[in-house]
Amino acid sequence: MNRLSVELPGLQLKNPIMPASGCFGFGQEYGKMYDLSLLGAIMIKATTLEPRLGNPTPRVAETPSGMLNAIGLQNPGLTGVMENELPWLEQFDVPIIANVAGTETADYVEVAKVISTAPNVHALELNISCPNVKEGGITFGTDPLIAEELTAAVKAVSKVPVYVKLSPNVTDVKEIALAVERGGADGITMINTLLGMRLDEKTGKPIIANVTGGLSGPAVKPVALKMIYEVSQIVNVPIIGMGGIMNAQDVIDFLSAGASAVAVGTANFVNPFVCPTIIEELPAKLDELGVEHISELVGRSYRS
Amino acid sequence: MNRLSVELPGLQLKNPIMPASGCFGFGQEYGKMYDLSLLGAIMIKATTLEPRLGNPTPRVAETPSGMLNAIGLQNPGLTGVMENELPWLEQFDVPIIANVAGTETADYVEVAKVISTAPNVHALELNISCPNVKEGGITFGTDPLIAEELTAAVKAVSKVPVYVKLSPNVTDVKEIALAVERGGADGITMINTLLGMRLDEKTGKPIIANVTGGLSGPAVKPVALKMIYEVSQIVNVPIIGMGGIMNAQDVIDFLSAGASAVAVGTANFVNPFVCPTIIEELPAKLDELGVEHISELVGRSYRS
Amino acid sequence: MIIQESMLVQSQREIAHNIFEMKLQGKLVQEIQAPGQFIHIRVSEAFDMLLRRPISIASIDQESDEITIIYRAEGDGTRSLSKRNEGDRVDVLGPLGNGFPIAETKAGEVAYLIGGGIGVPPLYELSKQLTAKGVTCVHILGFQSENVVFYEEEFKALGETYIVTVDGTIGTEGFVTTVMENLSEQFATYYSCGPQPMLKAVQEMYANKKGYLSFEERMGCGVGACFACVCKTTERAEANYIKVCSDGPVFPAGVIAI
Amino acid sequence: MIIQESMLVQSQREIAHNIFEMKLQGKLVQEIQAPGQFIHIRVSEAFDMLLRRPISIASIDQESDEITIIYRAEGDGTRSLSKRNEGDRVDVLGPLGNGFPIAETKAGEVAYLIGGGIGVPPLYELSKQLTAKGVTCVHILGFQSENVVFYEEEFKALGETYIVTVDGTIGTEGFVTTVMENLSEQFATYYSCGPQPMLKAVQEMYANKKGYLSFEERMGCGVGACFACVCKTTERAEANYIKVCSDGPVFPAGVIAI
Ligand SMILES: Cc1cc2nc3c(=O)[nH]c(=O)nc-3n(C[C@H](O)[C@H](O)[C@H](O)COP(=O)(O)OP(=O)(O)OC[C@H]3O[C@@H](n4cnc5c(N)ncnc54)[C@H](O)[C@@H]3O)c2cc1C
Ligand SMILES: Cc1cc2nc3c(=O)[nH]c(=O)nc-3n(C[C@H](O)[C@H](O)[C@H](O)COP(=O)(O)OP(=O)(O)OC[C@H]3O[C@@H](n4cnc5c(N)ncnc54)[C@H](O)[C@@H]3O)c2cc1C
Ligand SMILES: Cc1cc2nc3c(=O)[nH]c(=O)nc-3n(C[C@H](O)[C@H](O)[C@H](O)COP(=O)(O)O)c2cc1C
Ligand SMILES: Cc1cc2nc3c(=O)[nH]c(=O)nc-3n(C[C@H](O)[C@H](O)[C@H](O)COP(=O)(O)O)c2cc1C
Ligand code: FES
Ligand code: FES
Repeated sequence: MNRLSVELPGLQLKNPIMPASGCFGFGQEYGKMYDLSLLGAIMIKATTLEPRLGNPTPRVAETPSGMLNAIGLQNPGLTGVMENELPWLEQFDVPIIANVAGTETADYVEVAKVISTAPNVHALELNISCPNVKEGGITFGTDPLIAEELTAAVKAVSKVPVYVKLSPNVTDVKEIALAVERGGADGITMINTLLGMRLDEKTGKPIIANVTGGLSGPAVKPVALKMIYEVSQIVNVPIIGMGGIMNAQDVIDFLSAGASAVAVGTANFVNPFVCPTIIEELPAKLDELGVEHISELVGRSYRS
Repeated sequence: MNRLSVELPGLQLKNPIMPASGCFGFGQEYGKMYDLSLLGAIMIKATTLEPRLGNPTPRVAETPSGMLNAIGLQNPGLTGVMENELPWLEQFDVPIIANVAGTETADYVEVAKVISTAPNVHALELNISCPNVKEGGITFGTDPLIAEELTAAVKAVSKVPVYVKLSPNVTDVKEIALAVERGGADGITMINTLLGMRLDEKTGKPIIANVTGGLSGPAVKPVALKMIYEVSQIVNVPIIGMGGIMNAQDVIDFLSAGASAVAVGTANFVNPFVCPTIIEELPAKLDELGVEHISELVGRSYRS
Repeated sequence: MIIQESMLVQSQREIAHNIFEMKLQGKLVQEIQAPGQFIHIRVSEAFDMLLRRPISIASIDQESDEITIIYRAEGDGTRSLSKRNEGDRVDVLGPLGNGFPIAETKAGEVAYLIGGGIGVPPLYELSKQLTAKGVTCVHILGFQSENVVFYEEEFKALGETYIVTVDGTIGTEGFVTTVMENLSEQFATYYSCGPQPMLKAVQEMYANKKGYLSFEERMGCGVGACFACVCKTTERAEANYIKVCSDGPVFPAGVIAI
Repeated sequence: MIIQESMLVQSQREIAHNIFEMKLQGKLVQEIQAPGQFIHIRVSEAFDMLLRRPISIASIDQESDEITIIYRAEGDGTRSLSKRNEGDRVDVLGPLGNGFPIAETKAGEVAYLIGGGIGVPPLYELSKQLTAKGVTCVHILGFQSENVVFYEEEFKALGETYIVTVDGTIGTEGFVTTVMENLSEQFATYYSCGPQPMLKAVQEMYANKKGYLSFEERMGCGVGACFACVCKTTERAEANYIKVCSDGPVFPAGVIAI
């Protein structure tokens, strides 16, 4: 038996570890460093209908135990991803979760319709939480009704299960989670980045050219755990958790909080081998905890 | 001329540095370590109408570059504070900002009415953002209308200017800021803690007995800066900024973002002498930046 | 007076499995009032591990301005502390809290010192001071297993010493209470430090004896300002909690609800 | 191949005010393809400083598996790096990016190597390799002031070397362009690394020459995956940005919009 296997809507995962969207490109770079078939899945960079240039630079800044980014969804566009990126990934035995973004509902729908037909795309991740674009993105993720409608519209066209990625920049994430569940989401991924800012010490001006950026890394882990803890207890769909995961212990924490699988973002920049390293370390962690299969840990923070 | 002096509604500050509420008790402990008259002001621990026991323990947990707390507003109650704490503080030449909390509007109003008559209380800080109590606290700080009404009710009875302390756990902090300004707030203090959680590595259960806690420390600094940057540009009242300040450079950052003065919380636990140390270091920082008076730095992140 | 000081590491060695003994030198040693007080250690200059760690003072040498601490390297902070070497500096806040009252046992009387695991260290300085004053100390020290036993010889040099381990790999098998059951109750005072269940058992067994217990609680400030480290008192259920850091960590038996 | 390695610090010394030279040993040295490639350094094991720092390879010794880096200790990360000692280990990812093309200058030809401040280091290995191949190197090196000048002798040993400082405390007063104005344009290729305004001035002055410029941009991953480090290209305004870390940091003159 594979002690790490996880089954989620549309996804048969060898293990619950996958790189988070935007932190792994379309796999080509890390694919030179290790065998991508080791991964549970890959969440590819957000894909929009048209190619996007993204924001001006600087796009990243370091913060205590974290970083800010304002990439602004730079990507080669739907056609580029369908023609160049996804076919390249087919050489690996790994399911792809396609992160879908847009400016209006029609964009999301169009991208979802097409990208969900790619043979290796096993699920979509609806990005209604990107804080770094002026239109779309987070505006879809802060209003429950809009989030529900968008989810339903995408569900109607997608050939694969739809996960919705939630923003932590809301008063009540439970409300948004319930809304997307009503909209037909097959799963939830959370959290996207918190909004933050860093100033240049000398000039006092924002370092990030886009002024604000999304905060990720260990600094946000407590916020992510708390939201997953709350949401997982009220929805009936699985959660893929993320936000500051650096090592195998963090993975255990996220599963304990209620996530069924996890994504690793910022940590890839710190250690490009972090995903395979975690996968390797997990069985020993299970032994320590006296657990046979990793799924036994899911939600143990509130299960008696 | 005092290069560090700051004038705010009700407050003539020798310098813009004050300990944040809840991180300095009522001054007695730190008063044994240094002369409290050095401080710009002191924000005392939240005072409620009746004495409060607070939450069960553990009440604190460490997180990457931060900490969680769920003290739950333990305090000796209005009478205790009026009779024992405030009179003791009168020996120092330092204005007190009284942090006022409650479960319902009537509590807030009653505490505000009485505590604002204490001779050394020069301003109130309305705590509508405590994440660690079941009733009151944050529930007042997430709905603009409720926040506005509470502010107005307290304003009506307070003998001193009223600052309102905002929660970062909202979709749009600008909306709440504008609401309390409409309610008559003389100033805004921000940010209170973000909601977060930490799990025990072995059991997977929450470490904080209250399950969730408030996240503070350097980890939240980017979030605080971003919110202050946004709010200071749309309100006409001054902001006392806080969230992760550890040193003089952080103070410069908060002023640059738009705060007129700052409060230092968690850092007191790391270094009990942090406030006088910062005050001592500020003039050299001003020299480095070629600035004569500290107030010239306020809002320079967006001023041209 | 509480001071913050960059103390000099005089030595560091592993004295049992994951148990380290560190000697620190500095002028805060002159401020120490009683055995059982503790210091609050910043384990890293980085912000990663923001909170200080409370560690008891295990031995005091006021002549050489030196204290000894004994700690278990378990979590990230203590593990990082265990990597400091002779000559390094450690940021220490202290001395904190109120220690064990020596005056409560007279010369010629017998005192029982009952410690569990990482609660044993402060009893060593306590025993040194009581013995010096002419008190006969009996030490009952409980550990998990032989590999984490420390200072057996040091305690034996001061008085009768019973070692007890949960797995029986050394000394009596069982808990401190296993030993206590077979000991006379002819003593004046007991002093105890260790895990809460142990303190509870000790307090119950010696219910009509004069005793002092040292408590642990997670801390923020360590100086009484943040209300993190409170314990409920037995006296009035609706009364204020009492603070371990500044009201304790040592309390007379019966004060804290356990 | 890009590898991640815990490299051994062979030496570290301050060679000018706040400018450090560090020698690192490890097997990634065998992977280096060209001068101008860089390494991505984790400056702390703690999470405080999460992002790696990109630093150019200044000198390569493949026989002893050693590289030299030269960096300015300015921010928190590089300051922390400057505290490592001989025998310590440093977590390095590399070699990264594409370096300066040596093949573009033939033996017997003249190459101008134009560096500014902390952009000077990669030119040293470049010069060593070009010189070894029989290219005549002329070095034009600009600095703020005398106290931050480094490697003057090392460059002189390889060829004609002009030092220029903004305040004139050593060498010519002014900018690299001040020197360039008075130099012949009889050269085959130029290679340049330094602040963007300098690169812009150099490129304009030598508009009809073959040149290669090395760019800087804030980085996330350093390997091409995060789209943090992009620059706009001159070619098609609406085209994709180009990545400094994996497409560069060296680009032929004219490719990047500056
Ligand atoms: C008054 C007092 C005296 C103590 N004396 C000693 C001693 O002499 N020797 C010794 O080995 N231990 C002692 N302890 C326990 C010691 O403080 C903890 O083991 C230590 O703080 C754990 O830190 P860490 O870095 O290993 O763990 P981490 O898990 O990294 O700690 C994270 C946070 O939790 C806190 N924490 C974790 N466990 C405990 C605990 N059991 N008690 C209090 N805080 C905790 C830490 O202080 C820190 O803030 C004492 C505790 C108190 C309150
Ligand atoms: C390809 C390349 C090669 C370089 N080679 C050298 C070299 O050989 N010697 C040298 O001294 N410097 C070099 N630099 C610049 C060097 O990377 C920065 O000075 C360094 O990252 C600053 O880190 P810090 O810890 O001092 O500053 P901090 O302010 O603590 O850095 C915070 C964050 O901002 C980034 N950052 C800050 N300034 C810069 C900058 N100018 N460029 C890129 N990122 C920055 C840091 O990498 C870090 O992620 C190079 C940069 C690049 C892109
Ligand atoms: C550089 C960068 C780019 C990102 N791009 C995307 C993106 O395109 N789509 C998306 O849904 N999330 C994006 N994210 C968010 C991450 O997928 C993840 O939700 C977040 O960073 C929290 O996880 P972490 O702390 O492990 O990084 C990005 C994050 C970073 C740091
Ligand atoms: C232990 C602790 C107790 C706190 N108690 C209060 C409180 O009683 N009232 C209040 O308004 N804020 C309280 N806060 C929030 C702080 O005043 C401050 O807003 C927050 O911690 C962010 O600042 P910091 O990062 O500098 O700590 C408390 C924070 C901590 C860490
Ligand atoms: S730790 Fe702050 S009051 Fe005890
Ligand atoms: S730094 Fe990530 S793409 Fe260049």
